[in-house]
Amino acid sequence: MFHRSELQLNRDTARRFIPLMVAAMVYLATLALAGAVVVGATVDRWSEGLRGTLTVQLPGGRGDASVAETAARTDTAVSLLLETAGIATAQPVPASDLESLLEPWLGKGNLPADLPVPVLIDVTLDPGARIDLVALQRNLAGVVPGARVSDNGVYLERLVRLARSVQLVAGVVMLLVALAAVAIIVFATRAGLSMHRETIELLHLIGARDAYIARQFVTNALWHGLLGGIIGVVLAAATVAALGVIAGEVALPVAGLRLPEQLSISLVLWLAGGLLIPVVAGLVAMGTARLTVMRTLRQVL
Amino acid sequence: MFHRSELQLNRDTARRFIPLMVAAMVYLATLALAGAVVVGATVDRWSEGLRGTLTVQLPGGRGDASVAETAARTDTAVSLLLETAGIATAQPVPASDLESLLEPWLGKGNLPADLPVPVLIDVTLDPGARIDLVALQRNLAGVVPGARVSDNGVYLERLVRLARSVQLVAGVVMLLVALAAVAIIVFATRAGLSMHRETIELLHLIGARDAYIARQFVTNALWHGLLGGIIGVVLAAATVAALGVIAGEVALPVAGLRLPEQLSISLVLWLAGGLLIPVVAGLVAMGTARLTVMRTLRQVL
Amino acid sequence: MRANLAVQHSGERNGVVRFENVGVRYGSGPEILRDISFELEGGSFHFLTGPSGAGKTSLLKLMYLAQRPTRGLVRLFGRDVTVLKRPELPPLRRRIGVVFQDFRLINHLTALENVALPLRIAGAKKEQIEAHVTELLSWVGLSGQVNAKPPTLSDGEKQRVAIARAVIGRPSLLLADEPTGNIDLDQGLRILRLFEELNKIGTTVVIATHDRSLVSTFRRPELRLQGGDLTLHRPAPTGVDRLRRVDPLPGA
Amino acid sequence: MRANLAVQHSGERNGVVRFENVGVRYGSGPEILRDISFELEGGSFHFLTGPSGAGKTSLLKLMYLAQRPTRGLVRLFGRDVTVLKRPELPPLRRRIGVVFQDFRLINHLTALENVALPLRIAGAKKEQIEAHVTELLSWVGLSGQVNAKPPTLSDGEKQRVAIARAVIGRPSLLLADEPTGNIDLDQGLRILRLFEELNKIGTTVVIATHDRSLVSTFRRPELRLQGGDLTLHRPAPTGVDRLRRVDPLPGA
Ligand SMILES: Nc1ncnc2c1ncn2[C@@H]1O[C@H](COP(=O)(O)OP(=O)(O)OP(=O)(O)O)[C@@H](O)[C@H]1O
Ligand SMILES: Nc1ncnc2c1ncn2[C@@H]1O[C@H](COP(=O)(O)OP(=O)(O)OP(=O)(O)O)[C@@H](O)[C@H]1O
Ligand SMILES: [Mg+2]
Ligand SMILES: [Mg+2]
Repeated sequence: MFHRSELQLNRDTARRFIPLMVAAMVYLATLALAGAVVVGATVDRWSEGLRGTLTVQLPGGRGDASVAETAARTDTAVSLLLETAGIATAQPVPASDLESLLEPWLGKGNLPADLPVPVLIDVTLDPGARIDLVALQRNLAGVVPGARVSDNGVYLERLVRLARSVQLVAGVVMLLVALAAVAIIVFATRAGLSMHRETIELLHLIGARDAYIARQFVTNALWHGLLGGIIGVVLAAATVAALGVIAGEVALPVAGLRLPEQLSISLVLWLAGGLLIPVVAGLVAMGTARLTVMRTLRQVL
Repeated sequence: MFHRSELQLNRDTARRFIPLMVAAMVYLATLALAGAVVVGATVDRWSEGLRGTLTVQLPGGRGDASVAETAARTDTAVSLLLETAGIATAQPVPASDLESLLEPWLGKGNLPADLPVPVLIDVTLDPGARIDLVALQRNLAGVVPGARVSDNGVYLERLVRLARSVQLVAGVVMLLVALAAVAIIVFATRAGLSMHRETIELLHLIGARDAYIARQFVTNALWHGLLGGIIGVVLAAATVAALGVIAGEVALPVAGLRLPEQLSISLVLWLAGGLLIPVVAGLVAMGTARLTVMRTLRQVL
Repeated sequence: MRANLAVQHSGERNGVVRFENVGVRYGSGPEILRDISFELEGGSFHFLTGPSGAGKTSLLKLMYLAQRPTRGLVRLFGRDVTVLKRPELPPLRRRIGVVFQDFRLINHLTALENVALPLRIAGAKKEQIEAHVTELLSWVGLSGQVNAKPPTLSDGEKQRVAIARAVIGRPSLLLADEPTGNIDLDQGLRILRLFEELNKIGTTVVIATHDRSLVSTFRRPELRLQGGDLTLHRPAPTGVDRLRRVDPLPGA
Repeated sequence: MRANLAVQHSGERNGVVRFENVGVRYGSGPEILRDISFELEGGSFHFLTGPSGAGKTSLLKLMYLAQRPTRGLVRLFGRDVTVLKRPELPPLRRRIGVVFQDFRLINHLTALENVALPLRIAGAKKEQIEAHVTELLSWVGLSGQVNAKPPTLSDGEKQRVAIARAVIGRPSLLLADEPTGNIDLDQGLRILRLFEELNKIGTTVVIATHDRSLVSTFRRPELRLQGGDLTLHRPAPTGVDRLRRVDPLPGA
């Protein structure tokens, strides 16, 4: 019978907003976090595959006679490349690979034997090395006329920049959302203090310490934070899963962005986040409430 | 001096949450709406270009002698196509166009004259017509051996399905968000009624009608709806603009999805939405509050 | 049914309030009031007495339509309140002035605004209201606190604001619940004289009080509640000025 | 300064409450209390009287540390309250029992829980509390309403719960603001006898009231507030039982 608290904050209908508000904030924060994680993983995969690579293209020779000539030119180019500082490997792409690339355009089996298929050489650089592409192009063209160097990194760098700005936006969103959540708790606590001003005054007058009063707000805030955190994380997980299903069903045409796969990879991350985020929300709410109450109460007699 | 309302709902600190909650809902709804609009516009552009088209591919003939033969086969195929019900036009793609498509692979000027370049025929269908592709393929192969029909729509249809599901998700989000907003207002009104129970009872006892009491809630809700709507729309516009700038800077590589352009096209739409959404939010809030108050009051003496 | 109609047709003059076998019970508790039957004629003046918890406030609540009887019949101004429809309540309530035992002032409105509330709700014009209200407030001794809000008033001052609000609309029926509980004797007498003035111009008055000196001073019929039953007591035919005997201060 | 120290060292017995040239003013209004100086010795029993709005509640508020004086010195239990630090207030307040004029009960707690609150805050065990509280509630005539919540109590019942809460902790200083304003005479006398019992075991008692019959019945010194000034009046050496003269009902 003495378990009832004097303020009964959990019975204020208006206060039932708070877990929902916190849930909304946690939802946004979690979505932003998930977005950042997915984009980060995608960029990493792109980088692994493409960062630090070049492609060198040599003109193809026509007719059976030119097969030997092409091979010689290829060898010349490869050895020049391997001598260049910063280049790790140089590997000609097999002709069959190239032909399969052309097939959609020419039809299978339509490829004439004497098609002047160009030679492509995949070049990988030493980690961190930067190559003077203009000089390399000049040197190559000196030994093999018509040779061209194309830098895969240019296109990639743009994509990475996009990805990084998305991650930045996600980070800013998380920061704003965390601030908003703190503001909500401060606000809710102040509202609670003002709504229960009379009861709090009474408690003071019959000898209650600030800590006694603060405890009721702190417990309430912890609970609101936890509840809001759980609701928010569950909703966010459901949203991401739904997006994953939709995206997966149509096999998103954007290179390398395979949402469901990335998400299942980070299942552990999801579980950890699902536990951690509500706890963090609860603790932040608790600390905020305590600070707010103690500060506000210090101003009364 | 008599302008003060008896309930002074706008002075309840806890009620200051409400415009923020409404703003969050409007923000989400507006983002969903913007997403649906952008995706819709993109799909329309794709559809314009691709929907209702087929490509027919005839094998190319090798050597100068076969040029006349190729032209004859092309004519045969075109006339068969034009006789087929549901087909509007059939236009062979000029060889030069085709060669430019191959250039990236073979290098400029490397194209041998006797390359057996296939003939492509762009076919457009009558609006709304559906063609039996299998029958068409059989008929074509009967007159021109090796002819193949490829339906651009297959790939497109997947994309359109993705786009439509995105739009569906956006619509569901908008619906949920609208329901949530209504729930918030109902909840806020109930909370207000319970918080001011004593004052409301007093007003009743000295002869106030339900409508007199409801008016104060209705005014308050209208104001909260408008304010929340404005905040939400402004934030949403800012978010979309920010995304547009980021995406525009890196020239998003997804076919046809050019965010900033689409957004500036729908500037009028933005302005209309910016005015309409808060008004709708305000009116919905108002109606909801009135219904809630009148219903609740009817239960007291 | 016929009997009821007869009363209804007899008009308001006789029978502003009429109770027939009224019983009140809260939840599943005992009957607080049982088999209460009485009739207050228009222009009458009664005290309502009884020990704390006897049911005085409950009885008044039935009269100011804050509560319905558990059983029995309550008529106000000739109308059966148990069958009244919701839109019919406000006009009836506007004819009743109530001084609540716990004042029920609105904290963020000034004394002036609080007192003006019944007029405002009835749709009166600002200009008509203000002078009238100010005058009444000075009558109850609050001319200096016209713009003070209830939290800055003493309890006696709050009670007087509540009294002013109850009488501002010249009600046909005035119900006052312990209206002098927080007021000193002199002001209490002054307030009761105000009620008597209203009574003279036709207002039916019922005053719940536990203050015996008030009852004996004003020599009005007394409705006495005890153990759920109501009995009527008329003042003794000759009365000394009993108040005088209490007045002089012992230590003065 | 030296004089103050002397009083402080003299301990609590003489000088539980000591006011020196105390003035109180709300905002920019007039001084409600001015130049109030007095000392209440431990174990004394005083009435505090004065017309409505005289400043009785304001004076009590200074004593129960709800307000600081605008000027002057207030000492409680030998300590200057104006220089007390925040953590020093609760222990002092726990030695003071207050009956608030407006009760200040917590609506969602039962009568029992309301009365138990001071003990609970002071950290007492549940088991110790319950029997004690129940006994006190039956003493004030509320044995049937132990588990009722304030909104279901009559005003007199609420007042008695408030009184029980004030005395449950056997305070050193008991301040009661109009404690019988909503209670009938018999119960009022009973409550005052309860206060006298406490007084006998050492509690210093101050009772603000406008009920002259109470003052004349109990024949205790009277602090009278009028126009901001406080004067002390001792009861006349011989007293008739004035209450008796008022008691018989006129119409009975
Ligand atoms: N809402 C309620 N629910 C339950 N019991 C109630 C309720 N209101 C009143 N009571 C009980 O009914 C009885 C009569 O209450 P009422 O307020 O009418 O008494 P009263 O005569 O006005 O007393 P007082 O002089 O103390 O104001 C009391 O015992 C009270 O506890
Ligand atoms: N917070 C406040 N702000 C401004 N004025 C106040 C405040 N509290 C009290 N007063 C004024 O101070 C005066 C004294 O008030 P107080 O409550 O002390 O009177 P009281 O003697 O207890 O009267 P009562 O017998 O009516 O309870 C009153 O005129 C009141 O209006
Ligand atoms: Mg009562
Ligand atoms: Mg007072």
